[in-house]
Amino acid sequence: ISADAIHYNFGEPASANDLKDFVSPLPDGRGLPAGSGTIAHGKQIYEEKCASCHGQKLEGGLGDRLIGGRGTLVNDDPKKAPIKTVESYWPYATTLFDYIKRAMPFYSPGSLTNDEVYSLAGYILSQGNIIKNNDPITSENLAKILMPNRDGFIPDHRPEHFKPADKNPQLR
Amino acid sequence: ISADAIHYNFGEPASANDLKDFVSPLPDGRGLPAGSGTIAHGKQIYEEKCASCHGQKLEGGLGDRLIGGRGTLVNDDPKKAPIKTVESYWPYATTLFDYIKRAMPFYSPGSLTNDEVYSLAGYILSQGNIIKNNDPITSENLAKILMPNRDGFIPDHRPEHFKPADKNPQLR
Amino acid sequence: GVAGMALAQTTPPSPENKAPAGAVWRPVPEDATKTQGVAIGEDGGYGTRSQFETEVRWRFTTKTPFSSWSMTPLEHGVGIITPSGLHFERDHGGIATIDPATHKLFVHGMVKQPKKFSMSDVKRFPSISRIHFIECSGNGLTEWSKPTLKTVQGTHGLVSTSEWTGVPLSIILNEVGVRTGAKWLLVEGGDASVMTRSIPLEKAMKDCFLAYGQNGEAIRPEQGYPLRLIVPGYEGNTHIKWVRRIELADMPFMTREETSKYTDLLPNGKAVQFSMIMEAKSVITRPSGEMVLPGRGFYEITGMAWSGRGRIKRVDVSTDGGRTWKPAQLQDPILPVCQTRFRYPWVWNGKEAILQSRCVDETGYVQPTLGQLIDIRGLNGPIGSVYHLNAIQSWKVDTEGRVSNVHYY
Amino acid sequence: GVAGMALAQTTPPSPENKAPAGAVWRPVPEDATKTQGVAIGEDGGYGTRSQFETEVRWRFTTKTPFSSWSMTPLEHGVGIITPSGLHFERDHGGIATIDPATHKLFVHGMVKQPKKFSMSDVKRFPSISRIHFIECSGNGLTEWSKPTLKTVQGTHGLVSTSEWTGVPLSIILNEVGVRTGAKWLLVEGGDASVMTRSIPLEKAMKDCFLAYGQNGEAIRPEQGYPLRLIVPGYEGNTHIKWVRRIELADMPFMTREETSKYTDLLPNGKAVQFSMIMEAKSVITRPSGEMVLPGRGFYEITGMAWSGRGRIKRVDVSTDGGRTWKPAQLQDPILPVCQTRFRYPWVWNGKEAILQSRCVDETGYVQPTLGQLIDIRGLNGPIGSVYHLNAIQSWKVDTEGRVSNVHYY
Ligand code: HEC
Ligand code: HEC
Ligand SMILES: [Ca+2]
Ligand SMILES: [Ca+2]
Ligand SMILES: [Ca+2]
Ligand SMILES: [Ca+2]
Ligand SMILES: [Ca+2]
Ligand SMILES: [Ca+2]
Ligand SMILES: [Co+2]
Ligand SMILES: [Co+2]
Repeated sequence: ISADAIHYNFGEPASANDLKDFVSPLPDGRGLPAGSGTIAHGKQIYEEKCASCHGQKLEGGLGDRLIGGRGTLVNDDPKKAPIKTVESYWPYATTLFDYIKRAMPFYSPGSLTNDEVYSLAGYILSQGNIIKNNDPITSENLAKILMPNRDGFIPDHRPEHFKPADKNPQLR
Repeated sequence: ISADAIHYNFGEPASANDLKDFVSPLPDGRGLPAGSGTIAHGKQIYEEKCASCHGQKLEGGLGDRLIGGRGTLVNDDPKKAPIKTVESYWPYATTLFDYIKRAMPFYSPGSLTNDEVYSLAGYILSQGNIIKNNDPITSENLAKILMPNRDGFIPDHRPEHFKPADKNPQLR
Repeated sequence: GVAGMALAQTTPPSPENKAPAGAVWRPVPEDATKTQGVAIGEDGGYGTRSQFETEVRWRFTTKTPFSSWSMTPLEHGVGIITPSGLHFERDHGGIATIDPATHKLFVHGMVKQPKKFSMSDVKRFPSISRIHFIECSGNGLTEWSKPTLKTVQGTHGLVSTSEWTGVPLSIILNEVGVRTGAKWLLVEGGDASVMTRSIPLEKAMKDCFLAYGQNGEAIRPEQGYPLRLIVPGYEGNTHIKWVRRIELADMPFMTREETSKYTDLLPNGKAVQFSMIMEAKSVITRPSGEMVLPGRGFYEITGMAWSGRGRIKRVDVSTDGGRTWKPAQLQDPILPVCQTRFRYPWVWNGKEAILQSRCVDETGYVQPTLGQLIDIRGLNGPIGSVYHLNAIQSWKVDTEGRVSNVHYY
Repeated sequence: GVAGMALAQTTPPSPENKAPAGAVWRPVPEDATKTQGVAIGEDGGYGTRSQFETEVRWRFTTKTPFSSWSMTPLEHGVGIITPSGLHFERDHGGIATIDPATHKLFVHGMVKQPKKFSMSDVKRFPSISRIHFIECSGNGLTEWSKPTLKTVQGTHGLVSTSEWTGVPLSIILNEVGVRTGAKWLLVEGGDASVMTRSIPLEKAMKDCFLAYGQNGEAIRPEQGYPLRLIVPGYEGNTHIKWVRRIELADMPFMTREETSKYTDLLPNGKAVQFSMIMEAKSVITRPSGEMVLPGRGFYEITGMAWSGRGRIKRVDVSTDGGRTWKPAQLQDPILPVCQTRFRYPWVWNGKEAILQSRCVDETGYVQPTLGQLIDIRGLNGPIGSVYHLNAIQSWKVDTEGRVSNVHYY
């Protein structure tokens, strides 16, 4: 069967109404739903709905640590663990909106409004010293936020070309 | 691995004692356990332990019909079923000993003694007019009994070479 | 504090909400993205299928459920592997329950050293894995003179495919040493029927193996746990289950199963004995009997082909009762003595159609029509020679899209 | 009258005699040849494994059982197929329970016609079947700097192989029509984590498919019932489960799973993103950690090898810690992006040994030692770059026959 040639006409057209509740922003901001929030409101919601797992100071618990860790990524000491958080590691702020919107709070995922999620994203980014003012966080400005680790990712260059194996293998 | 060359020495030798309760006669009588029975005793056991399933007259029920059916094997009428029984179809009497010994009665298989099985085999063969006297049935004479359908089997000559398929296929 | 788990349920758990066989009942949320699912490990570490899947083996009604058979629901199958829980079974004394820790395999007779092996011993030998079908030679026996059963499960369900793992029989036989003059093996099972068949030594040495593995785990109880014989390409009855003993001799033992049963009676009164090989066979599993096509349009006709003589070479499909044929696509890997999935794109125009598949195996053998088969085997009674019915199967599609089992040749 | 059934039992049924996961308890007769077994059909038409088989998936202890993983007990596996009930799972929001009758797949974004499909629609398309492994790229993440977990289930259990059946993604994408400029797909699952990954369009069109079949039946709930994405050879996280939506765009979506997670941090502070391919890897599954060899003599060293880049070309085994290597035997069929079983005959002389396997795939890539791997990836913390640990595994056999996980390179 030439996959290009055949239309089977199975399925139905998906209308705008069918698709309206799906949220998946692109890193440049396209796809972010209309809305806005404030850091103050985000703090409120965070303390009510997130702190029990992510910590009063966003230090983590049942849920991941959310802030801190800048400067810990450069490291070659197996005894020292890098601290990868929203603040230190995430390249895009849109991801923060997206993930909170779809998956948090953990036991009631998808229950927050868009405005609430903008507020929470703003609060977390503010606590991480990435947002340094108190302006509203909106679908217009979220993608413009430059995350500290924006340039922290490189493409896959595998297969790797290894040096020869140790000629005198030993117990390590 | 050359399967011929290697002995792994797994497992243990099997002693005569290990093997003594296994019963699997060859059609020429080798392997029949020592023992003997009588038709009269066979009738007794049959009525007590077998008739409930195989019928008072060996006509069948829950269990297979055991006698009759001679002359029904030659047939090309799909509406007439051949009657395949111990009497009409089985080529060897040793099979009868073997099968009763290992598998019957259905709910207490392997519970009969060798003598009891010789008796039952004798009774069934007598009812089927294959044994025509009242002599004991023993490990010495059982294999000598010539079953009516001894020559009823031919080897496999497949693959078959078919005539061409009907050029005008139709609903049948 | 930690937010509680909100389970949005449409069907609350209750004794009445018993899950179908093979499944565990779980509440069905209105929206699974809004509530945590089932925690990992709640299944105790061994998973089950979805409660929405309901296909099961179907037991053919025999006089007793202890000597009976149950058929694989081929109409629901995909790929070539049969789910282990749906592999067909033919038992003559119920399903034996055997403790592998005490099970022993005895090998004796015309051998240099009779031996007994524990399951640990058996598993310590070198092993092989093979994906093979097993088919009962009685598969389809109801269909000789009239289309009888209604679904492909009924007409063809005594065939299944698994990946079997075990020790080659040649290794076991070399371990005990085969004495000159030995020509046949008796293989005996440890179930209530103490099932026995005679296997030619040459076949045993060629490719038979004692399997303890099925699809990556131990073989299933109804497949002979802990040990069954695999006789690639030979009729299912020879694949003795719950194997406990092998005895070597210089002639076949003429057991009940290879005399009273599993012999093929011809109109001239002679019966073929030791008709071991399962000849090439194919069947369309979708669309098949009792299905209803929901209107005109595209359907992927699919089914399976297999041969005891080796690989399937090709499968052709006809939609006009065998007048014209077109090749179907075969799914790789095409393995010897293994079911091969075929697929054929079809656009149904709403008119009556007779769907058939016909396979050719690597020896050049072409699957016959029922007419061709009966021409050679005759019909000695309503179920003829009983065994080895490998003819082309016909499914009629009527103008309402209803599919039924017909004889068309 | 009809003789009653005498059940000779050693263990009478009682509430305490609960069978292990995956099994049903049955009485164990002293001699299974003396009493009828379990009647056919008592299992409701879907079989279970023997109560004497107890290997299970093991959940790695994470903070919550809803975001966690459970590993395949590879040490018990045979052949190449993983039993469906033991296929590893990695879930981020528990296992979703979804009714296939109401499940919908939405495909939209940079397409000509956005569409929604029911499961009936999805199954009506042409299908393919493939035997593929899926491996979580986090497989072995505990083992970077120290041998940590004790069994091969722990060190390597996030890999499994099934026969998957479904519709090629290219067919679905051609159905909606891909608009010029589209380069990436977002694939989204319908579980509580609403898991999303971006897949390159080229890969999607090349060989990805939406699977609804696993080993001949519907995919299991924990494998994404009723629909999961298969991305042959790419890391497990991309094989989105409970697929409900696909959106086409001109750039990757940068979801949480491809930024916060599944990126490989190097000592220089940069992290590799979209490291999709699972490189060639092998491991000896027997003998392996926590086993005890019962004395000198023959053992069949066995294990598995696999590569996301295609077929395994060879596997070598060393018993002296990598000083000398000998080729192992590979089990046919050797399939692309599929586990291959290898076997190596070994006679243990009772002395200490370090067992290793090393595979080469069809591209010529040679599985590295841990030393070679760390030389390139560094060790940025105790679990280094976390993902894609595909190094040679070492099992030490001491003079008592005890097998343990060691680092030896
Ligand atoms: C009941 C516990 C719980 C609550 C409440 C909770 N979370 Fe989480 N959160 C988690 C867990 C567990 C994870 C990790 C999930 C995973 O990786 O699969 C997580 C992950 C996250 C992450 C990703 C962290 C990373 O580095 O990848 C973010 C961001 C987040 N949560 C934000 C929130 C916000 C905002 C709220 C409140 C609206 C919230 N969480 C409430 C448990 C919780
Ligand atoms: C409770 C029922 C039952 C009882 C009691 C019973 N049988 Fe059977 N018998 C069967 C069934 C059922 C079969 C067929 C089993 C099968 O094919 O798997 C059978 C088969 C046989 C056969 C093979 C018939 C053939 O043509 O293949 C013989 C011979 C036989 N029984 C003899 C006996 C004898 C002798 C006894 C008593 C000692 C006995 N049976 C008691 C049920 C019974
Ligand atoms: Ca439609
Ligand atoms: Ca949502
Ligand atoms: Ca021993
Ligand atoms: Ca016995
Ligand atoms: Ca189904
Ligand atoms: Ca086991
Ligand atoms: Co036959
Ligand atoms: Co990766």
